[in-house]
Amino acid sequence: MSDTVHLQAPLPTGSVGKLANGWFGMIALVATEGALFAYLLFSYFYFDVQYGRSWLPDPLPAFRLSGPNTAILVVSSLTMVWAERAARRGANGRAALGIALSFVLGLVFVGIQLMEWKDKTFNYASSSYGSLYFLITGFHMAHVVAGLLVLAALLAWTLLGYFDARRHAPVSIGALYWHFVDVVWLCVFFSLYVTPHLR
Amino acid sequence: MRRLTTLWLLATASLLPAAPALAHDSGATPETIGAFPALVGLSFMIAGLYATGWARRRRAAGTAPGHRTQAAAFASGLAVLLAALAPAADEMADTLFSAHMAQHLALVLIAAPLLAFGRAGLLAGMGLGRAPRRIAGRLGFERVRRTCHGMPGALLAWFAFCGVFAFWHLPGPYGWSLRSFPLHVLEHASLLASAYAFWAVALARPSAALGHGARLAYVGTAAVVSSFPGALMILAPRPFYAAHAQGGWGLTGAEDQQLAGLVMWIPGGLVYLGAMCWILLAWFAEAERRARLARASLPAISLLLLLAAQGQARAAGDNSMPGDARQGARLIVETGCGACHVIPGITGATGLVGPPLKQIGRRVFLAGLLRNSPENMVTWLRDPQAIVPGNAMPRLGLSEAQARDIAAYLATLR
Amino acid sequence: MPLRPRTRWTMDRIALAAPAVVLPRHALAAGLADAPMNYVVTHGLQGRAVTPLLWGLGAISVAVVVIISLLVVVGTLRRRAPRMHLPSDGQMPVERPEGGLSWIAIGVGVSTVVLLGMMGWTATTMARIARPPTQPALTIDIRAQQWWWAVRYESGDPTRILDTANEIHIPVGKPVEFKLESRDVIHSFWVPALGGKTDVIPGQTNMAWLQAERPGVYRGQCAEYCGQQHGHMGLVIVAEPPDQFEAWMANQLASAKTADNGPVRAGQDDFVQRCGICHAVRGTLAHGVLGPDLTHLMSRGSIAAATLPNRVAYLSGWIANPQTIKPGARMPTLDISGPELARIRGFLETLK
Amino acid sequence: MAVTGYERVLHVEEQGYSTEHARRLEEMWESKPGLRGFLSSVDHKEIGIRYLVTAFGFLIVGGVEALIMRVQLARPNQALLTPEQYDQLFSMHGITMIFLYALPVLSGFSNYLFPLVLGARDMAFPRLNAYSYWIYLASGIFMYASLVMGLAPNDGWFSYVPYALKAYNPGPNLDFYALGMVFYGISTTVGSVNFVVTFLRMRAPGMSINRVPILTWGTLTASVGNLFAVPSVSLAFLMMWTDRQFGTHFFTQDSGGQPLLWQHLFWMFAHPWVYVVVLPAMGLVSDALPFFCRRPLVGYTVVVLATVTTMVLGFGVWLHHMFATGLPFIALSFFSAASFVITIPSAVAVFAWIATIWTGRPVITTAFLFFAGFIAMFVVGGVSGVMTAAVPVDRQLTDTYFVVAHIHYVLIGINLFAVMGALYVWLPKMTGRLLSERLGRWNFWTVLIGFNLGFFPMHILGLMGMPRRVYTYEADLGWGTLNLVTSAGSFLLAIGILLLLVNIAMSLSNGVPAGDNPWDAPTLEWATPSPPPPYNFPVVPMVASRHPLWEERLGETEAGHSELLRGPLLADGKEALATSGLDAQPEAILKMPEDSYAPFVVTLAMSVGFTGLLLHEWWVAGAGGLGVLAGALVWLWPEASLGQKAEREA
Repeated sequence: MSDTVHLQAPLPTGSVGKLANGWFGMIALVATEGALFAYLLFSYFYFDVQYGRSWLPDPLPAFRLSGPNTAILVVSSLTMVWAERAARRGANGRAALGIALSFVLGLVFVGIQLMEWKDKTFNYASSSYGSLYFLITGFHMAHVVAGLLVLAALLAWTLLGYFDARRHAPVSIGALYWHFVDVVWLCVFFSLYVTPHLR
Repeated sequence: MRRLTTLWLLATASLLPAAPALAHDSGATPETIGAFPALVGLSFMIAGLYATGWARRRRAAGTAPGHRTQAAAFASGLAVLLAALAPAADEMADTLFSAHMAQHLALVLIAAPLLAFGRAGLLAGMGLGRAPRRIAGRLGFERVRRTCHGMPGALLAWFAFCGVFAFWHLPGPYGWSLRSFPLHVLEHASLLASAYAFWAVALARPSAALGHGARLAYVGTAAVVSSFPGALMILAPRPFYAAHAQGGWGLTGAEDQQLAGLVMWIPGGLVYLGAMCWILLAWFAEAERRARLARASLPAISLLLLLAAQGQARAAGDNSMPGDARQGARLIVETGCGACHVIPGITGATGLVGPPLKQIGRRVFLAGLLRNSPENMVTWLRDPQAIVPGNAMPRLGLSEAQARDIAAYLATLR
Repeated sequence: MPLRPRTRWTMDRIALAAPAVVLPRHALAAGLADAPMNYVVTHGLQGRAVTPLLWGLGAISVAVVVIISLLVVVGTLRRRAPRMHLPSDGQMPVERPEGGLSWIAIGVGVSTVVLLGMMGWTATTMARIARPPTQPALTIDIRAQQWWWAVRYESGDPTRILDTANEIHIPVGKPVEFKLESRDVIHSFWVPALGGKTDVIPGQTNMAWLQAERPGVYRGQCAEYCGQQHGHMGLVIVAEPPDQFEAWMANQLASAKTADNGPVRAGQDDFVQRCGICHAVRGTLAHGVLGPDLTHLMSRGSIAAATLPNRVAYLSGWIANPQTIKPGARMPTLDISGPELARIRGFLETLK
Repeated sequence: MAVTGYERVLHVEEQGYSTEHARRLEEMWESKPGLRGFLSSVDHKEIGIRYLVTAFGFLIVGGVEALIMRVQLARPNQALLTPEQYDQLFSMHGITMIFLYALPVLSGFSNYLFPLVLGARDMAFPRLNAYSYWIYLASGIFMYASLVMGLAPNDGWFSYVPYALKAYNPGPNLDFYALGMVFYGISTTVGSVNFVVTFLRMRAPGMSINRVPILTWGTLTASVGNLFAVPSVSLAFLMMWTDRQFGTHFFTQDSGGQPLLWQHLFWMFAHPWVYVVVLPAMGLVSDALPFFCRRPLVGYTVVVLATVTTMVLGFGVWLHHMFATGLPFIALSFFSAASFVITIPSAVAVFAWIATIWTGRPVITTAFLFFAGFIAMFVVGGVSGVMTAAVPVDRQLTDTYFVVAHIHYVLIGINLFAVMGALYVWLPKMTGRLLSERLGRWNFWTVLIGFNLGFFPMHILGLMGMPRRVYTYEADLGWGTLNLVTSAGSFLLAIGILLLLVNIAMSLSNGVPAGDNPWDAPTLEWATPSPPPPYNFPVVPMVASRHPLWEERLGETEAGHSELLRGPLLADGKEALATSGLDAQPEAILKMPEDSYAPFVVTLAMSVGFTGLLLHEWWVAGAGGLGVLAGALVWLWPEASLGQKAEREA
């Protein structure tokens, strides 16, 4: 098939958006991290079906803090979409603004989550529910923190003027990770907060 | 006449399995008795639309071997659907959770993929004729469709499929659906619809948005996620669906639930595995087909290689074959491409049958198969059926020069 | 290699292979007589269903291995290159002969049929052993712990509840139900001659049933790794005719006969003082539950979880120095003087 | 040096290995000499060989552990080892062979061969590649530190709770294992990411999805499997560690924990893992066996399909390791059936190999002998696996020596036999010198006889009721004779492996030069010199068939001719070509990173971090974490030379 290989067209060089190996690498990383959360939630539901209602805490997890917090994370994903679009157009100022917004929203999420943790009447060592609750939300928190570090780096790089309309692969890749953190939270939220009310 | 025959055949075929079920629906509630004939009627209508659409497509593009398979898949999908929802099956599903699970799986893992493979949506849509589609277009449906096209749509379908399936198998929502007939209808309808969307992506011809490898991952991950409740049911020591806690047919509640989990886990898993094998084989088959196509257009491309070998760095535009874009635009109007495609810059080109051609000059693949180069575009325009047999685009009878002009116009859409 | 007609040649191989399938059975059966833990010869009702399946699958397996190995060997020798040399010598052409795919089609087809057969056989066997054929005559609670088995015969009548350890007597020809619980880590309850194993998992109660077809002494052992003395966590099932079983039961239900004075009494006092925290002997002040109940110690065939024969010498050695015999065992090496040991042993010897 | 631009047209030329162009490439791609080069090299060939050497080191250590155990078990009631020593030895033996040998040795081959067989200059992520090796080495040392201190894990490689919890196992033994496995999981994960992306992106132009060598399919499938399986075990070990250290209640039997959850999570990982450590090995055989049968593999497509199917099914049958745990019979019956079904794809592979031998003209080299032996051993391991799939039978077989025999036929039969054969095939490519065929014969027959003598009797021991993991046994149980035979066999096997090492040593010192293509093999790696230069190919090869070096002779040129020495030069700095996933059309020119200390430094920081966790020195762990962050930041900092940063107008 060598003869069919198209060599006449100019090829992009270096790290280019979705042609960058890093993009594929991030997809693979997201897959394996997704699997990690699948096993976490499997463990959660495994306990749930073993013990039934009595295993869950009383009162059931509430939406007072977690609901708005979920919304905040979703919005941070939207701002990141906006930032990435800006980066694709080479609008560095808007991209930086978007990343900064996502970063701040992520930070707020962490703060509210910490408040929620403080409010809990149980801790990680009081029962298997407590252990799992803190492990799952803790794992997610660790991913948020990692995401915040990524966002901070992206913000710095954007402000340093590293990116333009042709070179912004790190932004796309970082955004993918941030969206993943967001989607995983939706799954965690649905499992830990919503399903107890749907029994 | 022929159309009527097809319609009739399809309708009868889809009714056959339901007939015995209708005969002895003892114990079914008045609601379900009323509902089933309604469902049969609806299926009848859809089958009719499908047959019309099928015939329309044949008039436009001629027949291809794949078309009959599609019709057969559609008919069997409809038959499975009706059989799964027949009153007798419903009655058993009321007692046994495992039977109810089998019913759901028949919808999402058998009926939905068959209907999707039969391209029920596309052909029934074609059957509707142009007017309703134009109205839909005005209402902004096209915009939605375009936004959802490709990766976002695929992700949406994935989450809808897994989410809807998981949601209805939570004890709470499951219980509601048993208590309220409208909710039960909603349950089945949403399971079927989300599964249809899912399988439409999984079994579609590969688009640039979701290649074969991505579709393997798409099906594989959905298999894991949607089998997840099954694994939990197998491992649960006690029944958690109140309505089925007593069991029946010699099974205890827990056993019934375990059986349901196993039906989900193993036969269900095999459907996903089968789909993955099918995609993998399609991947290989396509690689073969492309090798064959490449052979056909060998000389022209060798020349290009030679040019490249001499290190002549030229901008991509210079390489495109000579063709008059303005002439092309005129030809597009004449030929009537706009009946099926949205084409920027061409008045009246708002068709919803084929993919919109916005930015086609930037696409990587043509028909998800050919590399998007000017010469491939010409080949495609002249005889689409030779490249993807059975696809919806008819042979337009364009000359080489005409095709080149149209290609030149399309290349400007970047 | 001189070529012979291929059919005969293949037949020779098959004829040679047949004994390979049949022979091991006899060799095994002979050798197994000396292996009390084997399960290829069964004495239990479960085994009546399972052992033929084991033999059957084993025979099919051996046959498959022989056939495939022959195919590889014959396929290699049939058209091999005349002598060994490197392919790059340029003397070995490359070709693409047809007909390979039919090998896969036929091979996989046959394998699938055989597998389906095995699956069916397995399923029917499972159905046969899923539940005891009749209502269990007896329910025995087994509490596994590092590294011995506490045994309690259940009964609706509190006076007929019996505690013992490591040696379980059951009536022949009746299904016996076992309730399996663990006091610490995971163990596995296994008496190979009577049936398959069932894990004993802390926090859950597993059920097992066994039915002995013939009277006999059947050795079992913990089958799930459970720590240092996993290898010495044996048990014994003694299957007896029902009347003998009843007699044994009656004897076991009685408390130990205690002496009021004399050397046996001194031994008893020493025992209560030194051993009574962990061991129980009904009728005395020794009520410990950490170690096995020793009320009828001398009626048992072995000590230390079927590790040692129950003879005076072993018993003395075990009391004096359990950590040498079962390093890591929960029974500590006590600082016991010679006369003390003799007194305790003297007392234990009365526990018939 | 590196000239970048946003895009450019590939420059196509004819170039050989001894031209000026090649010399320039060599300069660009070569690692520095000495220790600096050793610590910073990102060359996949260098890393592949390191993987192989390290894995063989662990194989030898694990083998010595096995021999000591075999001496202990040779006769009844021996007291060479205390129970505690025995328990640590069998645990470390399992951990070593399954984690530190079986996968890394295959990663070694894959690392070395991936770019070569795919016609690329390096892996997709060269620095990640170095990183995965360093982590593997560091986690291996981490776990082995425990044995040196006499505090090795003592609960077997599957480490069932609650015995592994602090209440029953108070020492740090299991902490070494738990943290070590989390550590090791990082290596496996990043390695898998690298293989997947390399497979999808780095194939030579024209090497469409149906033309890649099977060994890459094996590794791809296993790597995807890893991505989904490894999180399970990392999570399980993390939970175990927190249960042990912080009083959480995942696996305890009180406060709502579930000992069985451990088994689910562990086997959800470990069953797929079995396929992870055999599928790449099967791929090696599927590719190399045809070299010696002088024909292409029979049934390429179905073999690939079988490979993928095996892995997918492998995720659905973990419960068959738990047939005796008291699960409901309905579940057991279905999982039993699924376990039967999973053998069908293996049968596909076996019959494909047999058909290849049968319709080919076998050249009986040592490598061929190992592959033929591999097929037979594969079948023994396969059928004993089928026997354990039958629930009623398995409830007798499980946890006896029958299962010990089974796992060794799988791991030695399918992994080690394939690996030894592959060494005879590809070591000449790596070193430039052939191994001795005469010594090879001795090597093969000693290994074959020693292995079967050592492990076949274990089946019978299992049938005679010998449980696994017992440190000794009573004389009256009748297991003495066969144990003696087994011990003798294991020593013979050890001698066989020693012969291999001797052969390698002799080949290195005065072996016959191998030439480019000693086996007249068809795939791309044989078009390079032995050993290949650091840049692999002077021009990017362009491929027109599945067998570039055989296509003329097979008459498979209807799709054109492969071009191996005329193609894109890619010499504007370290560069590689990214191609599309389906038909390998060029999509982008990738800038490849220079050698880097970052992987080594990050590994070092991570080792510090894990040691801190082990010792409960939280500030040490924190310092390690900060080190990792700093290293990662330096590593990922956008570089203009890699085309990650906007161009500045010159």
